[in-house]
Amino acid sequence: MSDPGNAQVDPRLLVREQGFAGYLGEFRRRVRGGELGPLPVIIGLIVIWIVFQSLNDRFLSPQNLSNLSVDIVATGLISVGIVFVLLLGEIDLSAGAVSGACAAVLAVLSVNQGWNAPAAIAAAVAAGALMGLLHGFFFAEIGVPSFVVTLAGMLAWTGFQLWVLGPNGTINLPDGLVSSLTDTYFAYVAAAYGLAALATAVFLAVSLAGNARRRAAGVPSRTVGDIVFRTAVLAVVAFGAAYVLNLYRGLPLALLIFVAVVVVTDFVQRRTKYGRSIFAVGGNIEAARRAGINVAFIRMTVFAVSGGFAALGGIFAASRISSASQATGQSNVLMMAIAAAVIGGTSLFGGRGSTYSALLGMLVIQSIASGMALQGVSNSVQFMVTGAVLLAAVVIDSVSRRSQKASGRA
Amino acid sequence: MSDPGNAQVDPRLLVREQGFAGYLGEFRRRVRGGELGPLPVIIGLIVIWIVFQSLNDRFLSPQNLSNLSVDIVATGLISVGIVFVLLLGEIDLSAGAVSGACAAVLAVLSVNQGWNAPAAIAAAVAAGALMGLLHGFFFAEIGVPSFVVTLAGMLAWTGFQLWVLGPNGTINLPDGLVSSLTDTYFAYVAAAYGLAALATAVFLAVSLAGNARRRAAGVPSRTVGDIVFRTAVLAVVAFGAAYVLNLYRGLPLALLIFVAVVVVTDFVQRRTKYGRSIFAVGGNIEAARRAGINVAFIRMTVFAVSGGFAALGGIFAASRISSASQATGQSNVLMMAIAAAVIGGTSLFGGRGSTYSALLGMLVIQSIASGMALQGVSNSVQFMVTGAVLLAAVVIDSVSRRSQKASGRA
Amino acid sequence: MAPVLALEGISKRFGAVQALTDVALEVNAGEVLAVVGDNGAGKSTMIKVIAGVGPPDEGEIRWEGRPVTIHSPGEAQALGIATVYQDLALCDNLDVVGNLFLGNELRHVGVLDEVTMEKRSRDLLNTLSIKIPSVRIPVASLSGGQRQTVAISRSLLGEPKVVLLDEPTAALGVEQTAQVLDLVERLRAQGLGVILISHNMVDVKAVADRIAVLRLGRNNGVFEARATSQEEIIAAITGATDNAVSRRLRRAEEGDT
Amino acid sequence: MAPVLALEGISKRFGAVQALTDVALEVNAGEVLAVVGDNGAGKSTMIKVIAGVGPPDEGEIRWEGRPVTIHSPGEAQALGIATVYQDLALCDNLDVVGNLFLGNELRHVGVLDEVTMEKRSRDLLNTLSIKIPSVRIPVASLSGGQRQTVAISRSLLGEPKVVLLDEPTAALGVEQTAQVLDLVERLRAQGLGVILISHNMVDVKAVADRIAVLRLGRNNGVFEARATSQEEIIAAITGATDNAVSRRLRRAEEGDT
Amino acid sequence: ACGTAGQSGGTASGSPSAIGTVEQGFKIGLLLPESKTARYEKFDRPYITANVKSLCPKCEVVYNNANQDPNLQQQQVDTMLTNGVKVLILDAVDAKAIAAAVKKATGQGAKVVAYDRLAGGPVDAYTSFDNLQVGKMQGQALLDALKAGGDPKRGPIVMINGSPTDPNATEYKKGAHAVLDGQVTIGKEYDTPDWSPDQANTEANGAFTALGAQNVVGVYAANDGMAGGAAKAMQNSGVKAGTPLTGQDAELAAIQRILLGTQTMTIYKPIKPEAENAAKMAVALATGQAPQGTTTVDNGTSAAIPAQIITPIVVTKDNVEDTVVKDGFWSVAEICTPQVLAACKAAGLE
Ligand SMILES: Nc1ncnc2c1ncn2[C@@H]1O[C@H](COP(=O)(O)OP(=O)(O)OP(=O)(O)O)[C@@H](O)[C@H]1O
Ligand SMILES: Nc1ncnc2c1ncn2[C@@H]1O[C@H](COP(=O)(O)OP(=O)(O)OP(=O)(O)O)[C@@H](O)[C@H]1O
Ligand SMILES: [Mg+2]
Ligand SMILES: [Mg+2]
Repeated sequence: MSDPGNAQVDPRLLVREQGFAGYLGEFRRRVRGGELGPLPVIIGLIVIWIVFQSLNDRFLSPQNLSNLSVDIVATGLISVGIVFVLLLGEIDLSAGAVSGACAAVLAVLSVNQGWNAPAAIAAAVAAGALMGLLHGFFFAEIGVPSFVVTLAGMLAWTGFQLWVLGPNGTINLPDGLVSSLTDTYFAYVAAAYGLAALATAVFLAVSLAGNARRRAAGVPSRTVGDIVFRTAVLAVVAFGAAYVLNLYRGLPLALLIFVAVVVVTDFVQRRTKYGRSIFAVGGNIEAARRAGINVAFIRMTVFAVSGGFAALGGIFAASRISSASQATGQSNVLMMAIAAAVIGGTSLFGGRGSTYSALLGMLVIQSIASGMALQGVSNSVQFMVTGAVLLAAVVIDSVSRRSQKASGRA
Repeated sequence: MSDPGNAQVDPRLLVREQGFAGYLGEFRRRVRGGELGPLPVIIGLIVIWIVFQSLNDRFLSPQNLSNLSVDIVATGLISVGIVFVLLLGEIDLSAGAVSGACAAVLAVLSVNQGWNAPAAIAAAVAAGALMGLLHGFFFAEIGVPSFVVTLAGMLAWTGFQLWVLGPNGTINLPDGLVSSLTDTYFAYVAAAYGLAALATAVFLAVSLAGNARRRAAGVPSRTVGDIVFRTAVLAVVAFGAAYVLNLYRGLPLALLIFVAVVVVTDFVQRRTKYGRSIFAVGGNIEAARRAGINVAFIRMTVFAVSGGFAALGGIFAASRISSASQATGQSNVLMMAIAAAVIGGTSLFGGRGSTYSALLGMLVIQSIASGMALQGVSNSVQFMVTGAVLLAAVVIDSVSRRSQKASGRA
Repeated sequence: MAPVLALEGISKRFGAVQALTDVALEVNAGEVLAVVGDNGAGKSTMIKVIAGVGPPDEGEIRWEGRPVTIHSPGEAQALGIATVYQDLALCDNLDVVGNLFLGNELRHVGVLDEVTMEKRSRDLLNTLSIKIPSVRIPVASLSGGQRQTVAISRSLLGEPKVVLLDEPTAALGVEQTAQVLDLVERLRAQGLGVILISHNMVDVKAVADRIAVLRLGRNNGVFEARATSQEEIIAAITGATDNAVSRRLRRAEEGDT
Repeated sequence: MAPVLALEGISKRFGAVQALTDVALEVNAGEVLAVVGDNGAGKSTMIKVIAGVGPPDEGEIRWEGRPVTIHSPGEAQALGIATVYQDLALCDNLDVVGNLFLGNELRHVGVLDEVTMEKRSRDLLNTLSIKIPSVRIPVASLSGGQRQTVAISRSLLGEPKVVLLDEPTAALGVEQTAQVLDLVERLRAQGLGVILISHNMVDVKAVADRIAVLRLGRNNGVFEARATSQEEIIAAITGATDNAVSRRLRRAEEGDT
Repeated sequence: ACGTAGQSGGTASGSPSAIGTVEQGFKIGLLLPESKTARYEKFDRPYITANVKSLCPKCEVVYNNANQDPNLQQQQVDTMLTNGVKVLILDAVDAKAIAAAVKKATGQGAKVVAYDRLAGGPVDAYTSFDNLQVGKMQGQALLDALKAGGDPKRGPIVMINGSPTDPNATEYKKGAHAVLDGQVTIGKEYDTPDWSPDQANTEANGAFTALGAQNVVGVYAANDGMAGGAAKAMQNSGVKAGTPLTGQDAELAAIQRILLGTQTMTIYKPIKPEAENAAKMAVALATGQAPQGTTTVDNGTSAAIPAQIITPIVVTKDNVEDTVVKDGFWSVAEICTPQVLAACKAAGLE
């Protein structure tokens, strides 16, 4: 909006000052207005880190951070799928069960049936997508509430998981592609730095090119200072992560995959027609229908996507402990996946959110889990502290949103 | 609307024919329009009963039905609280944990601390309400999404439960008031019939009196035939239940309490200012706020109510097995309580529902569980069949609602 | 006598938008004050300031001469301010009766007195000569105009001293519009202060005593309704004597000749 | 030449309410057909029938002479029907650009072409001389009139043959209303068929060629706009020559004398 | 067909206390606690069913699995009674909490065989392994392995116990502590909700980070599932190869790990004899005979319950063949998948 060349500017719009002063002013206004996006949760995360580090100085050790970065992947991938469903304003309770069932399918196909790993992985992901599609069908075409469909799915796929694993229970996965998903580290120092450099460069290039197009079209564009600032923030995070990871075993493949998934799915949600349609259906289904969007198609495919990512998450969970069992995907995997999305800022009521919230939320949750594991306190205390910390992490966000509401935006 | 004395009738409104033909016509219109209320779920329930009875002829035996009627109580009470929260369009994930924690409080107070049973029960319920109030505070005053607050609560109260029970775990409850909650049967034949007669009489009297008032005020009233029909349906259900229960051990106290709770809470929701405010907040929070309703108060108290009922449910669960343990309220109690409400017809999106749905939904869920137990199949099959039957029970409802949507009411 | 309601120096900001800047306004008992202005001029924002829905960032509200702060809709109602919002704010899941009495339910030994509420609803709707299939259907299934009438009826249930009407006739049919205008005149006759927002200059000129113009969030003049021509007001609204309205008029005249 | 769109014998029922009974209607290319009627007369229901949002229970729709069935909004759009709904139907969580292009997003190698969409949005809004703080804010924070303009702009983005406008000016300021009326005339000049629903008789008489009256869900006459007086139309709408509008007029005249 | 079976039943055959006859057959209820562990549906159920069939061909075994939910198990007891079951073979989810249901069952004239876990209440017979003993054996095996490498206190060990909401986990934990306390340094100790292998993995990783992976000298994992999670963490975080790791249940995956050297031991509970005992006791009780026990136990409610206690067996690399393979628990073909083949050969499994 700060493009002075444009004629149609609303005179009431507060124009930002140029340069650094403008930034500061804008930032102060946002803090007051509560429009901070993920910042409060990031602050919460940093507070958690500081507290756990002060309790145990190994918390921020490269080894722990590296483990943490791999531990978030399995549930994080499930959470990515959940974000899709939440954007529709729906819920998927089956994600945990689907992840377990697909891990079982993978194990049976690759160990008992002797399929090669890529084929088995593809089959497992396809199975997950198919399960999701089935939920989507009952939801979109028959009209059963998603809560009930996916609850039924949760039960049915848990049964399926037990049935597939058969009476033998746990199946060990051989060393190979599946195990290496979470076992591979790019120890070569240049790998992590190179990727960080690449990410920064691509971001900068895309930003500049986009800006050039905008300026050419005469629509408002960012200032160069703005772009430089954003690029700098990205660079600090990317190179910082690369530095820390290189101190231990290098860049974990699993983390790389997860981050890539988040970036790509976010791009799909924000920059493609399909993603836009998801937001529209989640925002106002009647408006979406009237705009000619095939609502049933969107709903069904979104559940399929969720199923597919649940399967992928299950595969990573199996990879992490090199085995698939009746316990894979059970317990609180589902709750953690949903919680991650919500903590990261995705709304349960549809139409607001991003897959980055899966990444951010999982970092919060897993940091708490890891901190507690380092402390090794008794279980009752652990439950209570986890609950309290979880709440505290989100309170910061909520308080800032409250001021947002007070200033009339909610 | 069929009052011919009233002048301001919209000419397009289709007036129902008098008498039985009118009923039939109205019914046919409703079937086509999908405005059948709980009827589809009741049909689903009847189908389930027929199928399980044909598989095992003990299913509809008085003993099994009597057991079933007691088994629904604990989770059903939790579900009643959940209905309150769902009416707001919110969710309470802590209900299971709160029920377990309060059962633990009850056990410790009455066994270890030697409190007398009524005091311990009161303390446990108060503790539950307090926990709920705490959730409500963070939700309503701080603005943390209810999903996150109650998830944190779920963790924290589970921890609290473990901590209260201490390392010994399970605490057996002595015979006494708590055990007798689910152990007492009014075997005296007249008790059940008397209550059935009383319920029918009260219903008839209230209906007639209400009708008289309406007629006096000149607003549309029901026909006498309508009232007689409704009373007759109630009488058949009430006397039928009394007959079956008398064939086994008589009217179970637990069932009586549960039904009374449902009737009273439904009355509160539908016929008091407080209940109306809950519906308003769940329907359109901004409209409620502008109407001067204290939204924060409603939200906080609703969570407290949910906590209180969760505690009550936990007490009945403990009573049923005469002990409180770390497992009380864990596992899928929460999911079943929510599912019962949703299956019974309460919307997850707020503003639509009734505590009768807790009763109806629990009957569906527990019938499936009981039927499966009678069959004695292996666990994997059991999971799959339960999921499928659950879905099937709701599909009938959804299909009829779909026609409702097609006729433009959704 | 002090005006029943007066605003002074009211400013309000949403994020990066300064919706109201230093707005002043007053309405007397027994007076209809029309507030007009372009889309986005800040009229609804001002109504919400008065109604306690969106308190101002700065400025003073005076009620019967003494300064008050209105932090919530309940406080505004307690003072005697009734409001019909442009976005209606009805609970779609409640029926017409439920919406009409929301927050002011009649009770009979603690229990909602549905019979009396239903009767009073029917009477009230009849006076506005509105046909609604039944007062027992959820408002979700009412037509736009029917919803509007429900919202207007709602504001008359209490015993307000000031009524704020934010485009009450926007969705109404010709007959219903006439009824509402009659109603506004009745309210004035009863000594209430009325603030009426409308884009319809004919209606405004028909019932208003004074006309306040808002433009881009600021006061742009207060006019005596009788003494001011429609063109003058439109010029104040658009900020120019040469505007789309005047051009249409000119074209129409040229076309006729 | 066959009318571009014709309805015949359309009936539609909601639960216990017969909203439309045996309604017939036709609009020609290059013609503005106004549909007027009381609140709840069934005007919006009829629009939704044509737009594929709520297909009729009975009756026939003919498009350029041949019978068609319109089961979904997509089918209506494919035929060339663009609709502005009374309840707007915007996605509050999307920004102005997102809403304008919803369902018809521009793409650039598979990716949304935000730059071009933003540019075209700004141009479009400028022609309707609407001031919106930014085309990048969510529509949730727009004023009622601003939302209305967004909805109208939306319908012009495709290349429709028939435009259905359900009370498009209800929330608009005087200047914006004039712009929309200009627009309607431009559409007619381009040979489009326009169905305009409005409660404002002045506007209707200004732009419509023919005026169809609906009353209680049935046809109640079609009038030539030029040849019919406002009173006649109001009488057809209300079903009586003695109605609240005429009474107001009489009172006003008596008051003046 | 009405209910009070306790009062009306009990006179079906000549023997005064008999409630059924082998000739006519009767229903036996089998209540197992969960399905997350492989053994129950793979071994216990078929073994018991087969044994009952051979003792009483006309008898029917009705099976229910409580999915780790004590309330559900209580309901299943009710359902069994409704179903006309005469004898319950009951593997309690919560031995203490089930007491009320046991009392109700015996009150209605049914007999109860406590299976695998000593249920509270008036049970008529008991056959099992000793859970406390299991914990002790795990502890002892770990201690032995530690001593083999030098001073058992030369570094910390990590303990990963079972679910805090599972009463049996408390017993294993108690048993293990009884042996290990004072003998070793416990660096970190965790209770693992739901016996989750993933959680165990996270816990182990945390412990290794906190203690320093190279310092850790042993890991106690309460069952094989969690041992799997721990084993992977040990590999990944650089715990010295060959560091002792315990387990329980003799899962296939654990046997393979033992052969590969990434797990030290597991507890094998010979389920066949246990199932055989249970079937015998159940049929005996129904036909009015006294169940045979090698000993008696006291569960707090009943003082002298006839019991047959079977000693669990520690399985290490050396005795895989003599235990699980010999008993047909796992076949060599099942164990020796391509990946394990070499280790199998080395251990002489072929
Ligand atoms: N909640 C909000 N958040 C952000 N901006 C808002 C919000 N509400 C209103 N605005 C902005 O404030 C300005 C004034 O809006 P307001 O609704 O008061 O206009 P109005 O005069 O009522 O217009 P109309 O005649 O179209 O109803 C507009 O530019 C609008 O975009
Ligand atoms: N979804 C629905 N369910 C039930 N009744 C409905 C529904 N939609 C409309 N109606 C009823 O149908 C009738 C016609 O409504 P419609 O919205 O078409 O009126 P309208 O002519 O557009 O009125 P207005 O001028 O007030 O917008 C009304 O009585 C309304 O209550
Ligand atoms: Mg406005
Ligand atoms: Mg309409």
